[in-house]
This record gives sequence, C-alpha cells and structure tokens, in this order.
Amino acid sequence: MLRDALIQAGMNAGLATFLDILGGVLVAATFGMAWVLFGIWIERKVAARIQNRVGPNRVGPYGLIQNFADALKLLIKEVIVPRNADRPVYFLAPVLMVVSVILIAAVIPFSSVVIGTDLNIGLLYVLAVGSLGTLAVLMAGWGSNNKYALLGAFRAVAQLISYEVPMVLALLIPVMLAGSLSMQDLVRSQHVWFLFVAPIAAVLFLIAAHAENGRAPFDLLEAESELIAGYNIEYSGMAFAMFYLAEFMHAFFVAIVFSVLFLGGWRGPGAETYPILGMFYLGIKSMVVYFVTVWLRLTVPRVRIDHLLALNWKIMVPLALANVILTAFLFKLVPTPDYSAARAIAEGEFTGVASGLYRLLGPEFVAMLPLAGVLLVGNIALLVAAAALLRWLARRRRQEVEALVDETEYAPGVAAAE
Amino acid sequence: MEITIELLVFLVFALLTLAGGLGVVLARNLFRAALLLLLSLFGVAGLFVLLAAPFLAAVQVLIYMGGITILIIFAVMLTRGMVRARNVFSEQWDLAAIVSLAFLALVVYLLWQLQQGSSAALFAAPPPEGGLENPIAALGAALVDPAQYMLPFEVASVLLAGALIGAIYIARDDEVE
Amino acid sequence: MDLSEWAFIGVFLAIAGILPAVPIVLGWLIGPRKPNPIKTDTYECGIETIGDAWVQFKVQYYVFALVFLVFDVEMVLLFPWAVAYGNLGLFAFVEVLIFIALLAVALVYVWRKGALEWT
Amino acid sequence: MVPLWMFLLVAAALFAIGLFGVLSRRNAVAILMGVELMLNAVNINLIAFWRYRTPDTMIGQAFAVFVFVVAAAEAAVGLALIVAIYRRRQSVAVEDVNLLKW
Repeated sequence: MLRDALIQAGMNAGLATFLDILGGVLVAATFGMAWVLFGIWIERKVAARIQNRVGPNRVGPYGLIQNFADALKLLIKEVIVPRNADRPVYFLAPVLMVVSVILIAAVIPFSSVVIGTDLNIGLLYVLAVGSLGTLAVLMAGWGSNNKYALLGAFRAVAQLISYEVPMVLALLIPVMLAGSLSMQDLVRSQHVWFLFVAPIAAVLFLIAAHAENGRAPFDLLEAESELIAGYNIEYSGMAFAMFYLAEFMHAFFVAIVFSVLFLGGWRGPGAETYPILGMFYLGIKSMVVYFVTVWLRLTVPRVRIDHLLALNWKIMVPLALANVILTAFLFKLVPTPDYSAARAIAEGEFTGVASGLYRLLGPEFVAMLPLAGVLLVGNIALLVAAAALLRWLARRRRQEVEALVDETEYAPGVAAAE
Repeated sequence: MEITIELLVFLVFALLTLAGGLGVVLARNLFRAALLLLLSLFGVAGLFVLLAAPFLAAVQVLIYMGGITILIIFAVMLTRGMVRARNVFSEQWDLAAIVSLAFLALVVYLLWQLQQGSSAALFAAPPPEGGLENPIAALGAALVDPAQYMLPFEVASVLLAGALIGAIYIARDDEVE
Repeated sequence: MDLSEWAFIGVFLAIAGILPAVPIVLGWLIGPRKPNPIKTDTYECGIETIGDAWVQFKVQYYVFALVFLVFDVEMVLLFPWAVAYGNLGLFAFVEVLIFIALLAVALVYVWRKGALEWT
Repeated sequence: MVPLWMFLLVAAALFAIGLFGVLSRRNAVAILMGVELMLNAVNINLIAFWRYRTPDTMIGQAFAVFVFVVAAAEAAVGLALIVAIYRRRQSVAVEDVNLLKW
C-alpha cells in the first residue's frame, strides 16, 4: 500500500519497496516492545489482585506510568561487567535473547491483510527462531564466568530443549489439519477452531510453550532459592532489562501464537471484510490466553527439576506421539471435507433444513463438523485412556511401596504383634 | 557482471560462512569456536534461502544451530581442561594446511576448467524460472513415496534410533566413575 | 520463488538486532561507571570465588541433549509429511506409524535404561 | 543473479577449511566441528546443483535432509564417544587415544 503511494508520488521503485519493507518491519518490531511497557502493568495488577494486594498505584493514574519510571531507572543504573566475564559473549547474549523473541512478530497474521510476511514455512520459522533463545541462555551463562550462572544455564537449557519436543510434536497436528506451514493458511483453515478439533495438542502446546518461556511453575531457569536467579545473575542495568523484556514479550507472543494456531486467529464475524475487526478479535483472544498463563504463573508452585523432566519425557512426549498417530489415523478415516460442495449447497436453491443450516452457520463450518467431531471424540478417548493408564501405574507403584513397608519391622502391625 | 542486491547479500552470507569457518578452525577457546560455528551455520542458512530452499534454511537453524551446536557445547563443557590448551594444533598442522590448500587449488582448477569448457553455459546461466508450486508438500510426498524415498526415510528412523541407543549406551557407561 | 518476502525477514533481523542493542549502549553511556575490584568480582553469595566457573558437569545434561537432538531431527522429517498428508493415501499413515514406532522403541530403551531419571 | 560457480566456490572453500580443522586440531571435539563444516559444504553443493539443474523435482532437497539426519547421528555418537573417552582418560586429545596404534 505504502509502496504504491510512494511510487505514485514519483519515487524510485526500488527505494519505495525498501521503505515499504522498513515501515512494516518497524511497526512489527516495535509492537512487541511497546506492548511490554503496557503489559507489565497489566500483569502486575493481575498479580496484585490474585495476591490480595493493590499493585502499582503511585506513578500516574492507577500506576499506569510505573513502567516508564522503571525503564528510566534501569537506564541510569550502572551496567556492572564482572572482571572475569567474556565481554563479547556477555553483551551478545541479551541481544540474541530479545532477537529470538522479536523475530516471531514477522510472521504473525494480525488480520486477513495485516501480516509482516506470509512465509510458506511460517510455523517452522517460528520454531527455528525460538530455538535461538536456548543459545542465548548458554551464552549468558558462559559469558558471566560464574558458577551459578553456568550451572543455571545448563539446567535452563536442559529444560528448554526438553520441552521443545512435545511443543513441536503438538504443532504437527494443526499442520496436518491445515496442510500448510503458512500462518495465514493455518488461520484460514480453522473453520472450526483447532482447540475443539485437537484439544490435546492445544493443551500440550500451551504447557510446553509456557515451560519454554521459563515462567512459574516452570521457572527453574531462575529459581532464586536454588540458583540465585540462574543464568542472568551477573547482569545489571539495561543488560538485565533486556532479559526481562524478552521474557515478557515471549509470554505475550506465546499467547498470540496459541490464538493463531488454536483459537482461529483473526477469524470472527465480519473479519474478512473489515480487517480491523480481525485485529480486534485476535487481541481479545490472545488477552484471554495471556490471562490464563499469568493465572497459572501466580497460582501453581514451582516443580522440582526431576519432576519437571519426568513430566516432559514420561508423560507429555509419549502422549504427543500417541496423539500424532491417532490424529493421522482418524484424519484418514473420515472423508476430507468437501468445501466447494458445501459452498454450492449454501449458494444454491433453498431446499430445506440442510441448506438452511449451511446458510446459517457458514458452509465451511458445517462441512468441517464431521471431521472435527470424530477428532474431538478420539482426543477425549485418548485422554481418558492416558488418565486410566497413569492411575493404574500409580496404583501399582503405591502397592509396591506398601508391600515394602509391610516387610520391614518398622511397620506398626509387626511391632505390636511382637 | 552486474552488481545486484542479491549478489551483495550472497557475498555477505558467503563471508559469514567462510569467516565463521576459519574462526572455528583457528580459535583457541573451544567455546568461542562453537559460537563461531554458529555464525558459519547461519551463513549457510542464508545461502539456502538465496537458493530458494527456505525449508532447509529453517531446518538448518532448528537442527544445526538449535540442536547439534548445543550438543557440541555440552560436550565441550563435559570435557574440561582442553579449552584453553597451549597447543591446539597437532605437530602435523603444516602438512594439514598443505593438503587443504592443495585440495582447494584442485577444486578451483577443476571449476575453472569446467567454466572454460563443457559447463560454461550452466555456470553463467541464471537459475531456471518456475519450480514447484508447493515444494514442502512435494518433499513430504516424495519422502513417503515407495517409488522415491520411502526406504531412506525408514532407514533414517532406524539410524536415529540406533544412534540414540548407542550413544546413550556409550555415554553412560557407569563402571568408570 | 519470491525473495522479497525474505527481504522483509532480512531487514527485520537487522532491526531486531539494533532494537535491544540501543538501550544497552544508552545505559552504558548514561549510567555511572565506577568499577572497583569488589564490585566487579564474580558474585558468589558473599564468599570469595575459588577457581574457574568450570565445575565438572554431569553427563545427565548431555543425555538429555542427545535425546532432544534425535527427536528434533525426527520431527523435522515429519513436518513435510504433515503438510502433504491430506493428499496421501493410507500407505503414508502406515509408514509414519513404523517411523514413530521405531522412535518410540528407542525412547522406551532409554527409559528402561534409567537415562531419563534426574539423579 | 548469482551464478552457480560462486556457490560451488564457497562450498569448496568451506570444505577445505573443515578439512584443515579435521587434520590439524588436537582436540577431538574441534575435529568434530571440522566435520560439521565439511558436511555443510556438501549441503551447499547439493542445494546449489538442485537449484540450477533440477528445481522441479525434490531430489536435491531430499538428499540434503538425509545429510542432516546423518550429521545429527554422527554428532550424537561421536560426541558420546568423546565424552566416554574423556571419562576414562581425562583427555580428549586425539594422540592420547592410541590403544589401537602400533
């Protein structure tokens, strides 16, 4: 749009293209950062409500400009560089951390027309960019040259790479259903929200992405009481602020990506004709998801590292693998939805209840219902089976322990008999 | 030859790749070497994008930068004491340099010969237009097509399973603690 | 293929690198800079640091990285399949079933070997 | 437009650099990094030829994907061996691993 206007104003086509791209980039890149200044305030207010406090309330109305004050304060703080630090690595780490998060914004479809660039490998791009954050953590740990930092970084990396597995496995399901990796295609094929078609994948993705972000209950990356803040212990001032910024931005982007992949993105009544409505819908959806993650963060206590890794490798990964196989099987079992036929019925002559239904609910939605229903039932069945299996395993384990207790002389029954 | 933006971008990525590679080979500190390896791998990913293979670029970042390099860094950390060693090169480094340079010279000579001779047209021509409509779907179909790559696909799974089992078996030999 | 959409990513990469670098440089310029030996010492809860940060790490970290790498590669192989799956026949399902089953066998082995325990 | 020979030249140079690393370094991990560089050089070649010769099939890309698989397997087993050797001998210098040498 901007490009055409500039060319009409008599500008060189190449320069106009560049300015067009630059404009888009600046908007998409600063969007995340601008959000954080506001989002931290929301999060602090929500946290305060949950913990029965007031939250920021001094700087500005309702403490709204508290964050600007904080940012200013961090700006005039000294950036202390430890003597033994590996300087280039030390300073590169926070930059890479922010880059790995901010780059996600390039492919997020904010509405049917507003998208940075619709790569045909969009989702894979998101995953690839996200995996760079792991390297930033390692670099921060090494660059600080501190035992706590390096140990914390190693733990953090063990957690981050572990949870990447169920996350990626869960994302195979939307890709399979949409038949494309492009983010815009993924949104457009959600005639029924993928949350209802593939609930297991949605929940697995949300948990894994939350763990990737390193927030409570998975905040072992910066467990204050064990690792005195982990890999970013030696950072101060603005260098530390960048880690903080990256974490908050990541939390918000996780919410957006979840909305795009499982809650229909910008889809909603009238979103195709009025793209601005689409942005509004996406905003609402991602705010709801964001609230859920903040809620989780503030109410669930931190897990132990062995539990954390066991949850991942012994429950989530097998479940995700079973889910992929089940979904693939059911997907082949049900005939592929015939959207063009459905559209023809909806636009054709009015013949009774069926065509009325198609017209009322939208032809694509009705056409996708059988597939969605079968997959939903399959997902529920898998979940019930998994829960039963876990119960059975837990019961067996408990019986083993109880049998062990009976054999020892410390068991109360034995002692009384003697 | 005309200087285009594409050519400049290519030069940048080529420089990243080669400079990173040289850094990996010459760095005394192994952790720095691993970071320079990242730079080189990133350059290669950029070259893949220029070659119209964005899927492979993403895979390069995901597997190489996010997977193999982390494994290498972990191995560096586990085998301490060698990071800031005095002699990073063996006694035969001069021989190694001669062999590598000879190899490079040979390839350059061959390329030059080809450019002068039979492959002149191919070497100067721009890449053909068109290509596949949906390359990723085509790749997916090719990977499971019995007439194409079904066997390598399954063998890859066997290889990876074997590598995992073997590597775990080796890395966790508990008798030496 | 259209390279212009990748031009966007390229420019984005440059901007994304500059954005976080600017505050750090600003902070470096604006903030005070009064290093002293105690301040720039490595932090270790008050006691003096002995030796390098390089303590001996557990092999367990490496084991998790190993399992992750293998899974990562397998998942990347599955992505093209997932994209194409809608147009493929039942054989594609059977093949991927075998593919994942082999992976699951490896996972079960690692599990039984106790390599997934954090000791 | 970038002509094919430029890609081939970069690949050849990267391969030579990797070769030098493999032949000259003492540390086994560094040698493995050299091998990774060589594998990447091969991948550049594969994709360059795919792009300029057969862009309407998936031959080159499929091949490169399998190179990735092999590289991952090689890194996993190779590094596991290095870690195991280090645990036995407290060294990863290749000249210290000479049990089979005579």
